[in-house]
Amino acid sequence: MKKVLIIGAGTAGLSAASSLSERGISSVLIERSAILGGMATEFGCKGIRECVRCDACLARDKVNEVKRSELVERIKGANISKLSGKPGDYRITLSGLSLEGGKRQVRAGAIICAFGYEPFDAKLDHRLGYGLVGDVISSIDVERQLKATGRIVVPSTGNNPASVAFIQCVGSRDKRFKQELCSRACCKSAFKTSQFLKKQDPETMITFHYMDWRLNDPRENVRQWASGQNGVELLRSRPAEVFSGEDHRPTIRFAAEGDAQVNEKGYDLIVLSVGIAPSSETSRLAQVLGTEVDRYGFLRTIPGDACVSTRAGIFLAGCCSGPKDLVESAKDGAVAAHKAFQFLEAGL
Amino acid sequence: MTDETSIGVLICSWAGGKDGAFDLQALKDHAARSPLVTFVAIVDRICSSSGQSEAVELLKRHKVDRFVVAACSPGSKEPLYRRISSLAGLHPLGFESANLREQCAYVHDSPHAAEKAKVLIDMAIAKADLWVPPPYEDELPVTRRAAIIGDGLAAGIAAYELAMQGIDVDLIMRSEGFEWPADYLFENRVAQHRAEQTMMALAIHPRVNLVQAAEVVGFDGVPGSFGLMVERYGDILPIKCGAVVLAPHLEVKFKVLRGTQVGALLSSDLQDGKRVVILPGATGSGVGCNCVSARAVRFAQTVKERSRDSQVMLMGREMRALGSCESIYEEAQRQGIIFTRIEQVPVLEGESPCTLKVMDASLGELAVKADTVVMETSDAPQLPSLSRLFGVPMDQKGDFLTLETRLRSTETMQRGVFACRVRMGNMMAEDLMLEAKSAASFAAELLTKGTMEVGGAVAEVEPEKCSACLACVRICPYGAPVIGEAGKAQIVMQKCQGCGICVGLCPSKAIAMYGSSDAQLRAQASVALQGVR
Amino acid sequence: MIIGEQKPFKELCALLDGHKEILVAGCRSCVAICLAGGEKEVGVVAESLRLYSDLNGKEWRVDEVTVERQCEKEFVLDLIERTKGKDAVLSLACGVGAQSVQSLYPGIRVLPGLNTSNMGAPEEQGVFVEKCGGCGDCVLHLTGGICPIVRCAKSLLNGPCGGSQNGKCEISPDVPCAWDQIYHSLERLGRLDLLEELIPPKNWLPSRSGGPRKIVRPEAVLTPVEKELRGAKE
Amino acid sequence: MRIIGYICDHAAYSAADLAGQSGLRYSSDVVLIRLPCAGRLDIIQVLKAFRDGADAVFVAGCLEKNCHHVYGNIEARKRMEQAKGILDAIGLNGKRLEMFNLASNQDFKFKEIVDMMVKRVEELGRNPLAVRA
Repeated sequence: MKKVLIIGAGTAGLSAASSLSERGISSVLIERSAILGGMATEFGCKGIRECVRCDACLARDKVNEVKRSELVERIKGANISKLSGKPGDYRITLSGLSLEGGKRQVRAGAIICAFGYEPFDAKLDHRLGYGLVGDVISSIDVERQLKATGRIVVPSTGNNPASVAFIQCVGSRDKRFKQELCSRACCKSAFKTSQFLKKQDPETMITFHYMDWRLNDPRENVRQWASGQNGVELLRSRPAEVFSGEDHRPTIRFAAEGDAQVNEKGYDLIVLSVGIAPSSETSRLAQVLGTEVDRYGFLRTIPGDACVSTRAGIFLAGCCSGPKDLVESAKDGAVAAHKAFQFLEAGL
Repeated sequence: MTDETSIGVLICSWAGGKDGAFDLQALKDHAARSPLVTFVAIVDRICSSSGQSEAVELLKRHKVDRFVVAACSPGSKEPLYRRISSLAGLHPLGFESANLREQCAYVHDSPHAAEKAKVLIDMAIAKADLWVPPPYEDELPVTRRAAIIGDGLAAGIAAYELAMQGIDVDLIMRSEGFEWPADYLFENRVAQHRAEQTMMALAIHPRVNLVQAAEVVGFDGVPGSFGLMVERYGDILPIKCGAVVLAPHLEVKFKVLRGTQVGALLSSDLQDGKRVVILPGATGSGVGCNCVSARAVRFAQTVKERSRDSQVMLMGREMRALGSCESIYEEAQRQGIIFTRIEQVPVLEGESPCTLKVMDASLGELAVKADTVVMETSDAPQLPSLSRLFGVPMDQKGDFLTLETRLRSTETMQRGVFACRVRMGNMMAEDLMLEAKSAASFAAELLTKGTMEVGGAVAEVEPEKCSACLACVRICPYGAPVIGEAGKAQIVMQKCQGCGICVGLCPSKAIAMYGSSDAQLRAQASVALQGVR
Repeated sequence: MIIGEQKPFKELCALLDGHKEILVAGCRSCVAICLAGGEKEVGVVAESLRLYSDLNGKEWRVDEVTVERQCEKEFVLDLIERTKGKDAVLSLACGVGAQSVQSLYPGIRVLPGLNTSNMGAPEEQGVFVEKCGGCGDCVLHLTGGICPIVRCAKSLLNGPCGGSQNGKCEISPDVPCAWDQIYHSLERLGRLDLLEELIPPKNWLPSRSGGPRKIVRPEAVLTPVEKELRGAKE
Repeated sequence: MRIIGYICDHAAYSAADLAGQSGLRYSSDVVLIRLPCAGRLDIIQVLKAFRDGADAVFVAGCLEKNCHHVYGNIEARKRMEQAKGILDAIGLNGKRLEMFNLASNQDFKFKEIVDMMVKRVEELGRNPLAVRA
């Protein structure tokens, strides 16, 4: 049965589909929502004239690539409800309102899970004031603003912010919320967003409250960039609280490294860089598919065997198996496709 | 109009969108008035299977040699139009499209849309009239063999992945044997074990031909059938392949600045030098800032585990442990490994034991006593020579420059040549392995298919006009133009990716392009501007 | 090769004022390579002139052509049809080309579209640097293959002047000192001893001061008999 | 009014398609011509379009450093800068020609570009050659 079922049409799933179709293998791409592209379709380009490699546009390029392929059947508004059969000949029951009679059976030799992640819900960390204090928004809100309008503004005024603070590692490296891992993509996203802000208005003052700089691309250097800009401040601190200051601006209470004082500082806009949390579908799908979940709540990969799950014929790509950025997800998708192909061809 | 051309026009019944932004019949009548057109037809949903057969049938019946398809965007439908063209017995690229949906019906209000649709269809007809059949080979055979170049883990993994897919592999190594995965620092120990097993399996895999103690000295041929010249014990060995994977070995070394040698450091009976400080490499490690890498943490852990009463300290500005490497960092903290955040490169005073003068980020100036000081370094010595030989440029930090813009991050500007970048993510062995698998996967795509598409919208030199000025040779991102034996430029079709940069640049107007010739672009603009002046 | 650059567009328009039937003529040789007068530049200039004429009611009719080498009679003679009815040829070749067109078409005014600058080489795509002064008395064998006549601002023949600073010429920090380069070149060649050889005051007679230069290669020149046997070509 | 937009087959074409799919509206006076890459375009084409009466011409390519063909967009920009100089010298305002860079997911930016060029023609007035006819 030389057909692969791919769960999720985000960057990883699309990349897997396009890679399989290059090898002449047909696939069925299942997407829960009504559009292809996944989370990245909500991300905005952070370049003005020059690209800053935020990779947000690449998901759209992948959608185009998959739409061109005649070997990829795309089913939107559907989900997996049951799995039977055996590795090499799985039978999958799909359900969804878009399907005739709400159900459909698909046969596939292998399955690639690429159902992605959910951004950490910043409301869970009450102290940071998300949803409570005005002009405190999440990095996902910033992305949506950028995608829709090409600008980043203060929600309450609609103007360019004169000062912006980024609070990093919201829902990352944090045991309180069972989010122990580094989310891998948020340093990059905050860095690129601030590059955009500086291009949008060079007068914008930017402050980062961060723990460690961890850009995926070791060639990039935030410190070097910051030292070449006016008004970019890097504070190693984990803010204690965000509240509405006397001037009604969002204000951060924090202690910075090398400074025993507790400080309070107000900004026009505070961006919470939210981490990558396991999709709420993870445990249900793990149960349906018979694969394991690791202690961080992501699907488990076999160590040293990227993209291979604990069950034969089921492969993992993208953030469903742990935090990744867009480029890594795409790379993962191609490798998962490769593994699925090997499995179908040689029964590995 | 040239005498031989005959153009058919197919208008999709949905071209005006679901609401029908314009009257298709009026559009049809308009197109039919063009003297260039043999027939015009409205096809019921051209992308449906019945629509496709109807289109093929119409093209055959009217015996046209090219057609215009007025429908939705060729961005997603081009492969479909190609198939219609092929099935009708025409050149697979023998059509022009008028994007009546995305560029007209969806973006303009009704009366304007109807007028604009006429313009778009006229432009497509004018362009189709000037279409010249390009050289095109849909399925040019590719030598189904891969050459992997490099000594280390990445090369081994890439070779294994391809071999397991049934592809014959030549693994060309400088060394006499493998650099075993024991040299590498893994995030996960099970992974290390598996990698070791893979490397052992590789050595006896029937599809893997190990070419040891060898150096690649020459690279020629064209994408699809490359030729490598490999020097081995003074002999030159030719190797043919359809894909090349460049996977140079990344040497990670902990260079001793003071005290015990690294070997002794890792032995279980560390007598002296119990106070160990590990510094990030100031240069050469590839890390943008002075970061403590996950690799250095792994190294620190090994020292600590071998000699439990040693005091191990890692110094650096940041702790770089992306994703799941966070757990290594935590584990190390539990083991009592000390992390010191320093602002500047420390000053070393005295021999072993020595004093490190450091500027701690929170505590200010500190003097740290140490018996042993090591510095993390990494280097990929083979990378520059591979870069030169294969024409894959290097970036400023000494890694391969790949086509990141296409989300296929191990593809290079040289078609059929794939490169593993050595410094990605955490730069742990796992990252290297993923990079190798990705490169192998793209190479496998090409080799599994066994054929490649060549030609189509490519550039071509008119030799009698060429001044051999080298402008095209210097500008082409893909290295397609060369000065041929006749002393004139010629474009290697297999390498040309059809960007047309050389066409726009050539000072002698000696380069023409199929699919977007000067005449075609000119005709489109003229039609669009008809009646304006 | 010969390096030239286009005159500013306004100057071209001024040159052509009063003419009606214009032929823009390019050359596929040196000036094409230095991106000043190849077929593409001819196209750009011709189209710009047409646009200018249309906008300003000049009623110019601009035709365009590019020949293999405008300095060669045989190629220029091919223009005979294209020059018919023209009252001006705007030559985008070097001064040599422009003159050969004028000599073959004495009834048409030939206007120079380029300023012919020097003899040089492309340093990189789009950058052309003067390399040879055409002095007629070459000393490159003594100077490590670097011409002191054009590459030294003062054309000094026996070492640098006091203005040589850290390998740069005093006229500009972007200009390398030729004598510094000569020294290093000879050092690489292991022939620093050549610096001791005094280059005597130069004989400028073979240079421009002796009037237009002419080089005759007797073995290549057709003898009167040969010319007679080939028959009259002109 | 007639504006010609030369758009590259990658980011620009894709953004234009997305603009259509998102239902953004722009002036039907703008006609798009697809190029394999912005780097394909040369100055002569642009000059000829103006001579045919185009009120404005724009070129849209991928963002710099994100060109599908590595640096075709930068080549295009250099050429368009040169062309703007020529237009100024001719007496046809160089502002009638503009080069833009955008990403494939920027449908709104594509509309902004088109709207901006339309507005520019309104400010500068029509191409004198077009009006004369």
